[in-house]
Amino acid sequence: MTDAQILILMSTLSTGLILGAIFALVAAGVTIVYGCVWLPNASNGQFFLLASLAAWTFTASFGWTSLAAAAGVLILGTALSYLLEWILIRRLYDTPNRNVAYFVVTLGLTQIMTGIFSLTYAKWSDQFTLPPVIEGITMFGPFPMPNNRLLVMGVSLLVLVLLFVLLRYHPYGRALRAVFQNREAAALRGVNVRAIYRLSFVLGSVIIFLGGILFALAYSYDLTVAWTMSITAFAIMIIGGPGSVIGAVVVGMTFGFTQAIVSIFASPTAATFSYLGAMLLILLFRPSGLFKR
Amino acid sequence: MNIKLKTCASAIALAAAALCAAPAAAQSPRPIKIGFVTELTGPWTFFGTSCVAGLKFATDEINKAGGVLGRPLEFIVTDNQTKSDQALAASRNLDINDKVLALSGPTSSDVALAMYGYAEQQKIPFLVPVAAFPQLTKPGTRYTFRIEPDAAGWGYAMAKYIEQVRPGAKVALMHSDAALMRAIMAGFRYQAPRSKLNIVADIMFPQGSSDATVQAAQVRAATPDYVIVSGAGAFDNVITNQLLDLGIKPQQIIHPFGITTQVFGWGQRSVGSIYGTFFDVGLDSLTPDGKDFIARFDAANNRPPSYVENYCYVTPYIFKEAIEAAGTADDREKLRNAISALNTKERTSGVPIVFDKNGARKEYMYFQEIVSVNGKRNYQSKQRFYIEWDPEVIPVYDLVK
Amino acid sequence: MKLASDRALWIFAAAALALPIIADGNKFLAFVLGMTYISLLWATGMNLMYGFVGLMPLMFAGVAGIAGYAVVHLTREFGWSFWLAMPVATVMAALAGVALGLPSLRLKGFYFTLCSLVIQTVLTLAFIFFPTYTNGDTGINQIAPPDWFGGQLKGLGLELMIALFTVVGILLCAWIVRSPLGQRFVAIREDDILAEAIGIRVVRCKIIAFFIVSLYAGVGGCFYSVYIGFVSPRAFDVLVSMNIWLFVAFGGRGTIAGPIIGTAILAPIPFLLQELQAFKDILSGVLIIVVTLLMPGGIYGAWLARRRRTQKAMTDSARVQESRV
Amino acid sequence: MSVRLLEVSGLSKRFGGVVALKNVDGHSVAGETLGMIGPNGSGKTTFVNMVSGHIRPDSGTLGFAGIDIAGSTPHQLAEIGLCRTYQAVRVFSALPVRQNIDNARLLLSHRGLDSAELGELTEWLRLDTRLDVDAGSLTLFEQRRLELLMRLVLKPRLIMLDEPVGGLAVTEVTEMIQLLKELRARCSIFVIEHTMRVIRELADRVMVLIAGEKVADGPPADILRNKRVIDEYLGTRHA
Repeated sequence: MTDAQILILMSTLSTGLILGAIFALVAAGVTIVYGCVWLPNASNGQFFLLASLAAWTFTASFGWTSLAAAAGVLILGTALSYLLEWILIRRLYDTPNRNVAYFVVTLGLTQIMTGIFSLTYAKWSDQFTLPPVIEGITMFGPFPMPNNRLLVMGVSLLVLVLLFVLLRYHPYGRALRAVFQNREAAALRGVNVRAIYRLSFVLGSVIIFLGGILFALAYSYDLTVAWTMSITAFAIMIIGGPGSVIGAVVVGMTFGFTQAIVSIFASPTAATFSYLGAMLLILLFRPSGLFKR
Repeated sequence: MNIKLKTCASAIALAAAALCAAPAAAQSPRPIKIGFVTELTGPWTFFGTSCVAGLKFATDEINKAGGVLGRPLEFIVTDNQTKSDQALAASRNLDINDKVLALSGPTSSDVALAMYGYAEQQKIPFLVPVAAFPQLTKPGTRYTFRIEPDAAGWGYAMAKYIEQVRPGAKVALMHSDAALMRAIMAGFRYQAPRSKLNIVADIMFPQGSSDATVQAAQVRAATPDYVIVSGAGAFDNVITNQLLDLGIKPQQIIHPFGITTQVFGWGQRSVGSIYGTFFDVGLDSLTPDGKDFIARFDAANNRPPSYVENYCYVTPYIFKEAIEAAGTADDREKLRNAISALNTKERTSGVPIVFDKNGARKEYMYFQEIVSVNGKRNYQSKQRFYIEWDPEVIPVYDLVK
Repeated sequence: MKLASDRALWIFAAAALALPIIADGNKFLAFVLGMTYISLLWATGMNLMYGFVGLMPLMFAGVAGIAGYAVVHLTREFGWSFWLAMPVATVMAALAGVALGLPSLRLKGFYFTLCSLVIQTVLTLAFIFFPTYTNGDTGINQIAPPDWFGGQLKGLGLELMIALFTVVGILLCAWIVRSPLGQRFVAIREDDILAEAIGIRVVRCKIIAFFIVSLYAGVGGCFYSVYIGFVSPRAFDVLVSMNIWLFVAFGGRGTIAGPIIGTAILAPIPFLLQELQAFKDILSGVLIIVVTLLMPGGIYGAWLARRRRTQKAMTDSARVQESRV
Repeated sequence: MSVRLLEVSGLSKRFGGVVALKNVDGHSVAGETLGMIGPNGSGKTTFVNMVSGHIRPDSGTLGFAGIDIAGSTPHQLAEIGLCRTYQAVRVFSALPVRQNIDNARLLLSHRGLDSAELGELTEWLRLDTRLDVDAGSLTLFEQRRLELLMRLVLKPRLIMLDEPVGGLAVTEVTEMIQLLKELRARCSIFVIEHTMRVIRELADRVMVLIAGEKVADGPPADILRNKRVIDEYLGTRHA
């Protein structure tokens, strides 16, 4: 293989892994909330953006390091999700048809957050970049990989693994999956369903926040990323099967690699159309998605 | 049914109340009103708000110095939400209810094109500060005047620059799928073979792209001499950084256009790269007025102005000179003729302002090299190239529909 | 009861046709009125789908966009008359809408909404990506008004024509709703499994509904493009769909009067209160949440429910009095 | 000579790794009332769901009145006269009773169900005074009757009832059984029940499902004496 080929191969791998892991994280966050509480969060993209913007404010205005900013955003995000659950979300637990009601409410939330962002952050819209956590470059043959992006890649994959372990082996994870499968049966077995709802909403939101921070560390971004991320996360959830974390991970990674590979052979636009088209095809033949919850 | 009538009635009453409130504020001397419809919200907020910052500077100066024909100059700034129907409604409102003398303001091309239709139809002078779309001054245009050179021409200017610094160069293009970038690249693709340049890669990203590593690697594999990079919004930074990560030298990167905040975004690692501009702190030809404007803008906003703010700063002065030349502030046709006959210079840089019969300006462009970037506070640049051309040196209206 | 609502409908129709003439004195108000009528036509279509079939199609604006672009292309490139191009473009948009929507029509509730959202995104991307037909995100400007017996239909004439189409659209909707087809729609909205079990062809009905609704979107899209004189992808993005949905939900879904009330109140706001800037987004977001949580039936729905309660209370008390006598 | 109405053979279905039904055969004869019993999770509802076209079997054949109905949708089955009710009662609860009935008449409106017939049915099911009430505010028993009425206006040849007395009070159960006895004159019935009383009083023949397998098929009296049924189903219930 020539250097040029190795370069393209390695860049495909790195893009697939980073983008795929971030997509997978956000989709996992959405799918945990959906799978458990049956609440499809349409404002996940705005949550994602909120995390990135908060991290930017912490670094650019307060002069914190990126690491401190990330920690700050996670704490803030946890508090915010609890607050949101307490003010708004819990009112929807017993609504009939709650997934539609909730989807619409979060669309409203999206509008509000869009408005707030465009009043506050839009005038700096092309300046959102976080300083790297670690400097330097590691060479993989002819392919130079910035250490910062290696870190982002490592952390996202690690979080995905932790999430998987949590859901599989931790008592909370088992309770969550019990609620996934059958709410009434879980309640009969003594699971506190409302507490699980709250926990999974917070867990899902925090994962989305984390995705936002990691994205901000790896890329420059602007306000349009919210919508792109929302749509991508939903598309992944639909293809992977709503409520299936493993589906979110597999499909998220596939999306990342599709972006990278299709854009080599066709164009980046074709890549975008291809996965949205794939979603429509999946719906036609397998409306419940590829993976069972 | 009754409810419907009531709500209609109350909506009309509401509107009427809003309209009646406006003339009450009128005093002597009556201000000269100009409608400034710009992007205060929506995706182009950044440009709209920057523009208003430049506009305010000049308006205050003019009014402190006694106004125009003894009357204060008033820009009624209205938000168009970066949406064409809102821009159209706002133009109509300003035209019919505020009876403005002229229209101005949009910084995004699609919104400007929507207003263009209205201005031409209603015969309202329409001065476009920062929209680079050639169709705004297509043949037959009478009331619209464009201050910024057209975007296809920027591509032409880049080709001319590369032709001069490295004849026969291999060039790669990476750009977002947005009207402005499409127009720039169309101009470049047209001129490249004529300037004996060789396009070795040409990659377009859909809106909403977030990664360009693979494309950067493809570009790197094509071993170009120069890479022209133009991403929409923050994606521009992503492409630039990923090219630099993969070992493309800053000296090989050319941005078709650069404004202050973008230069900050590219940062210290882009020192040596080139960007096109129409006004910059690093120009050789800054006038004393220009230096003064930069200093005062910097003091007020904590960063130097870029060409966006400069054009919006220049706009009130163009109106001032044209109204004074027309001798009246109440006749749209006379104002239109005065703007058309204008022969003046930008106060800040001395570049001539002359419009051709379609309202396009004799066009020009600077190419600056980044010398140093000091965080988000200021930067230095060095003028590398200046070019002037006739707008129709390339078939702009065929290249860009 | 039925007679009364019929009379109200006809009075509304007459008033709606007269209003442009009254508003013509101020061209700005006339323009806002014209835009409100186009929104009303769209809201009526959305209501048919959301209010009566119970599905929330967020690709509505995209379908309108297909018709809007098609009518411009047919009149400009092929020199067709607007009045020939409009039905062709509308049917094209409706067919495209059905073809795109087919995968999602088997889905229910939120899942359908979600898929329509993704389809809308694909359409917006496509509007940008195929500049041969759409001129990318620059849009197409200076679209000529419809031809009219050798001249052009513009100003008051065009506004009256839009009003006419809107009124006909509303009357048509009222008629559909009372027909057996409308009855099937309601059955599907209330319980589609039960509807299927009692012999209603749910998927076929949904496709028919979707086709009709796309016709509304298409006609509105055609008039939008000639009335504004400008089309661009942003004119047909998801926010437009959401706004139209909000008009319906705010006024009261599943009634004829609801969307009219909702549109009359909400549609003019962005034009009349332009200085509100981004507060408009926040306001509409708050409205969405409040309506969903507190007024699931919308304004008109809440009013109907209250009237029904008071009527019931009145008849109850009447009964009590009767029994005492 | 009795006509075979429903013909099922080799019906199997798995959900994930769980076998819901294994190779079940069965049939019903025109005019007969067929009962089906079995413990919770034995696959009764899965069986009905498959016959009524809600889920597809993994293997096996389904026939109704000589027509192959495998892969048919519920509305197609309704058209050829096979319909069902649901374990959890299903009516259009936000609509008045009259509207519920009208919805059910949509299918056969062209063939005409004359108003005298409809009036007779409504009176028989004692819903004639409740026509303007929203179906959601009816009592459960009334809703069950409405559900029955909505099927009967479809003029079915076989009606599948999924636990028709579930949730009813003891006196209501008696009334319901009486109604169902009268129903036998109108169409064939396939009834799934837990309540042995219903089966005993109504069914001409009973199928017993345990853990997805058919373990017995015969007259109620025989079934109630069948050792395996007593051991694995009735016995555990009475123990």
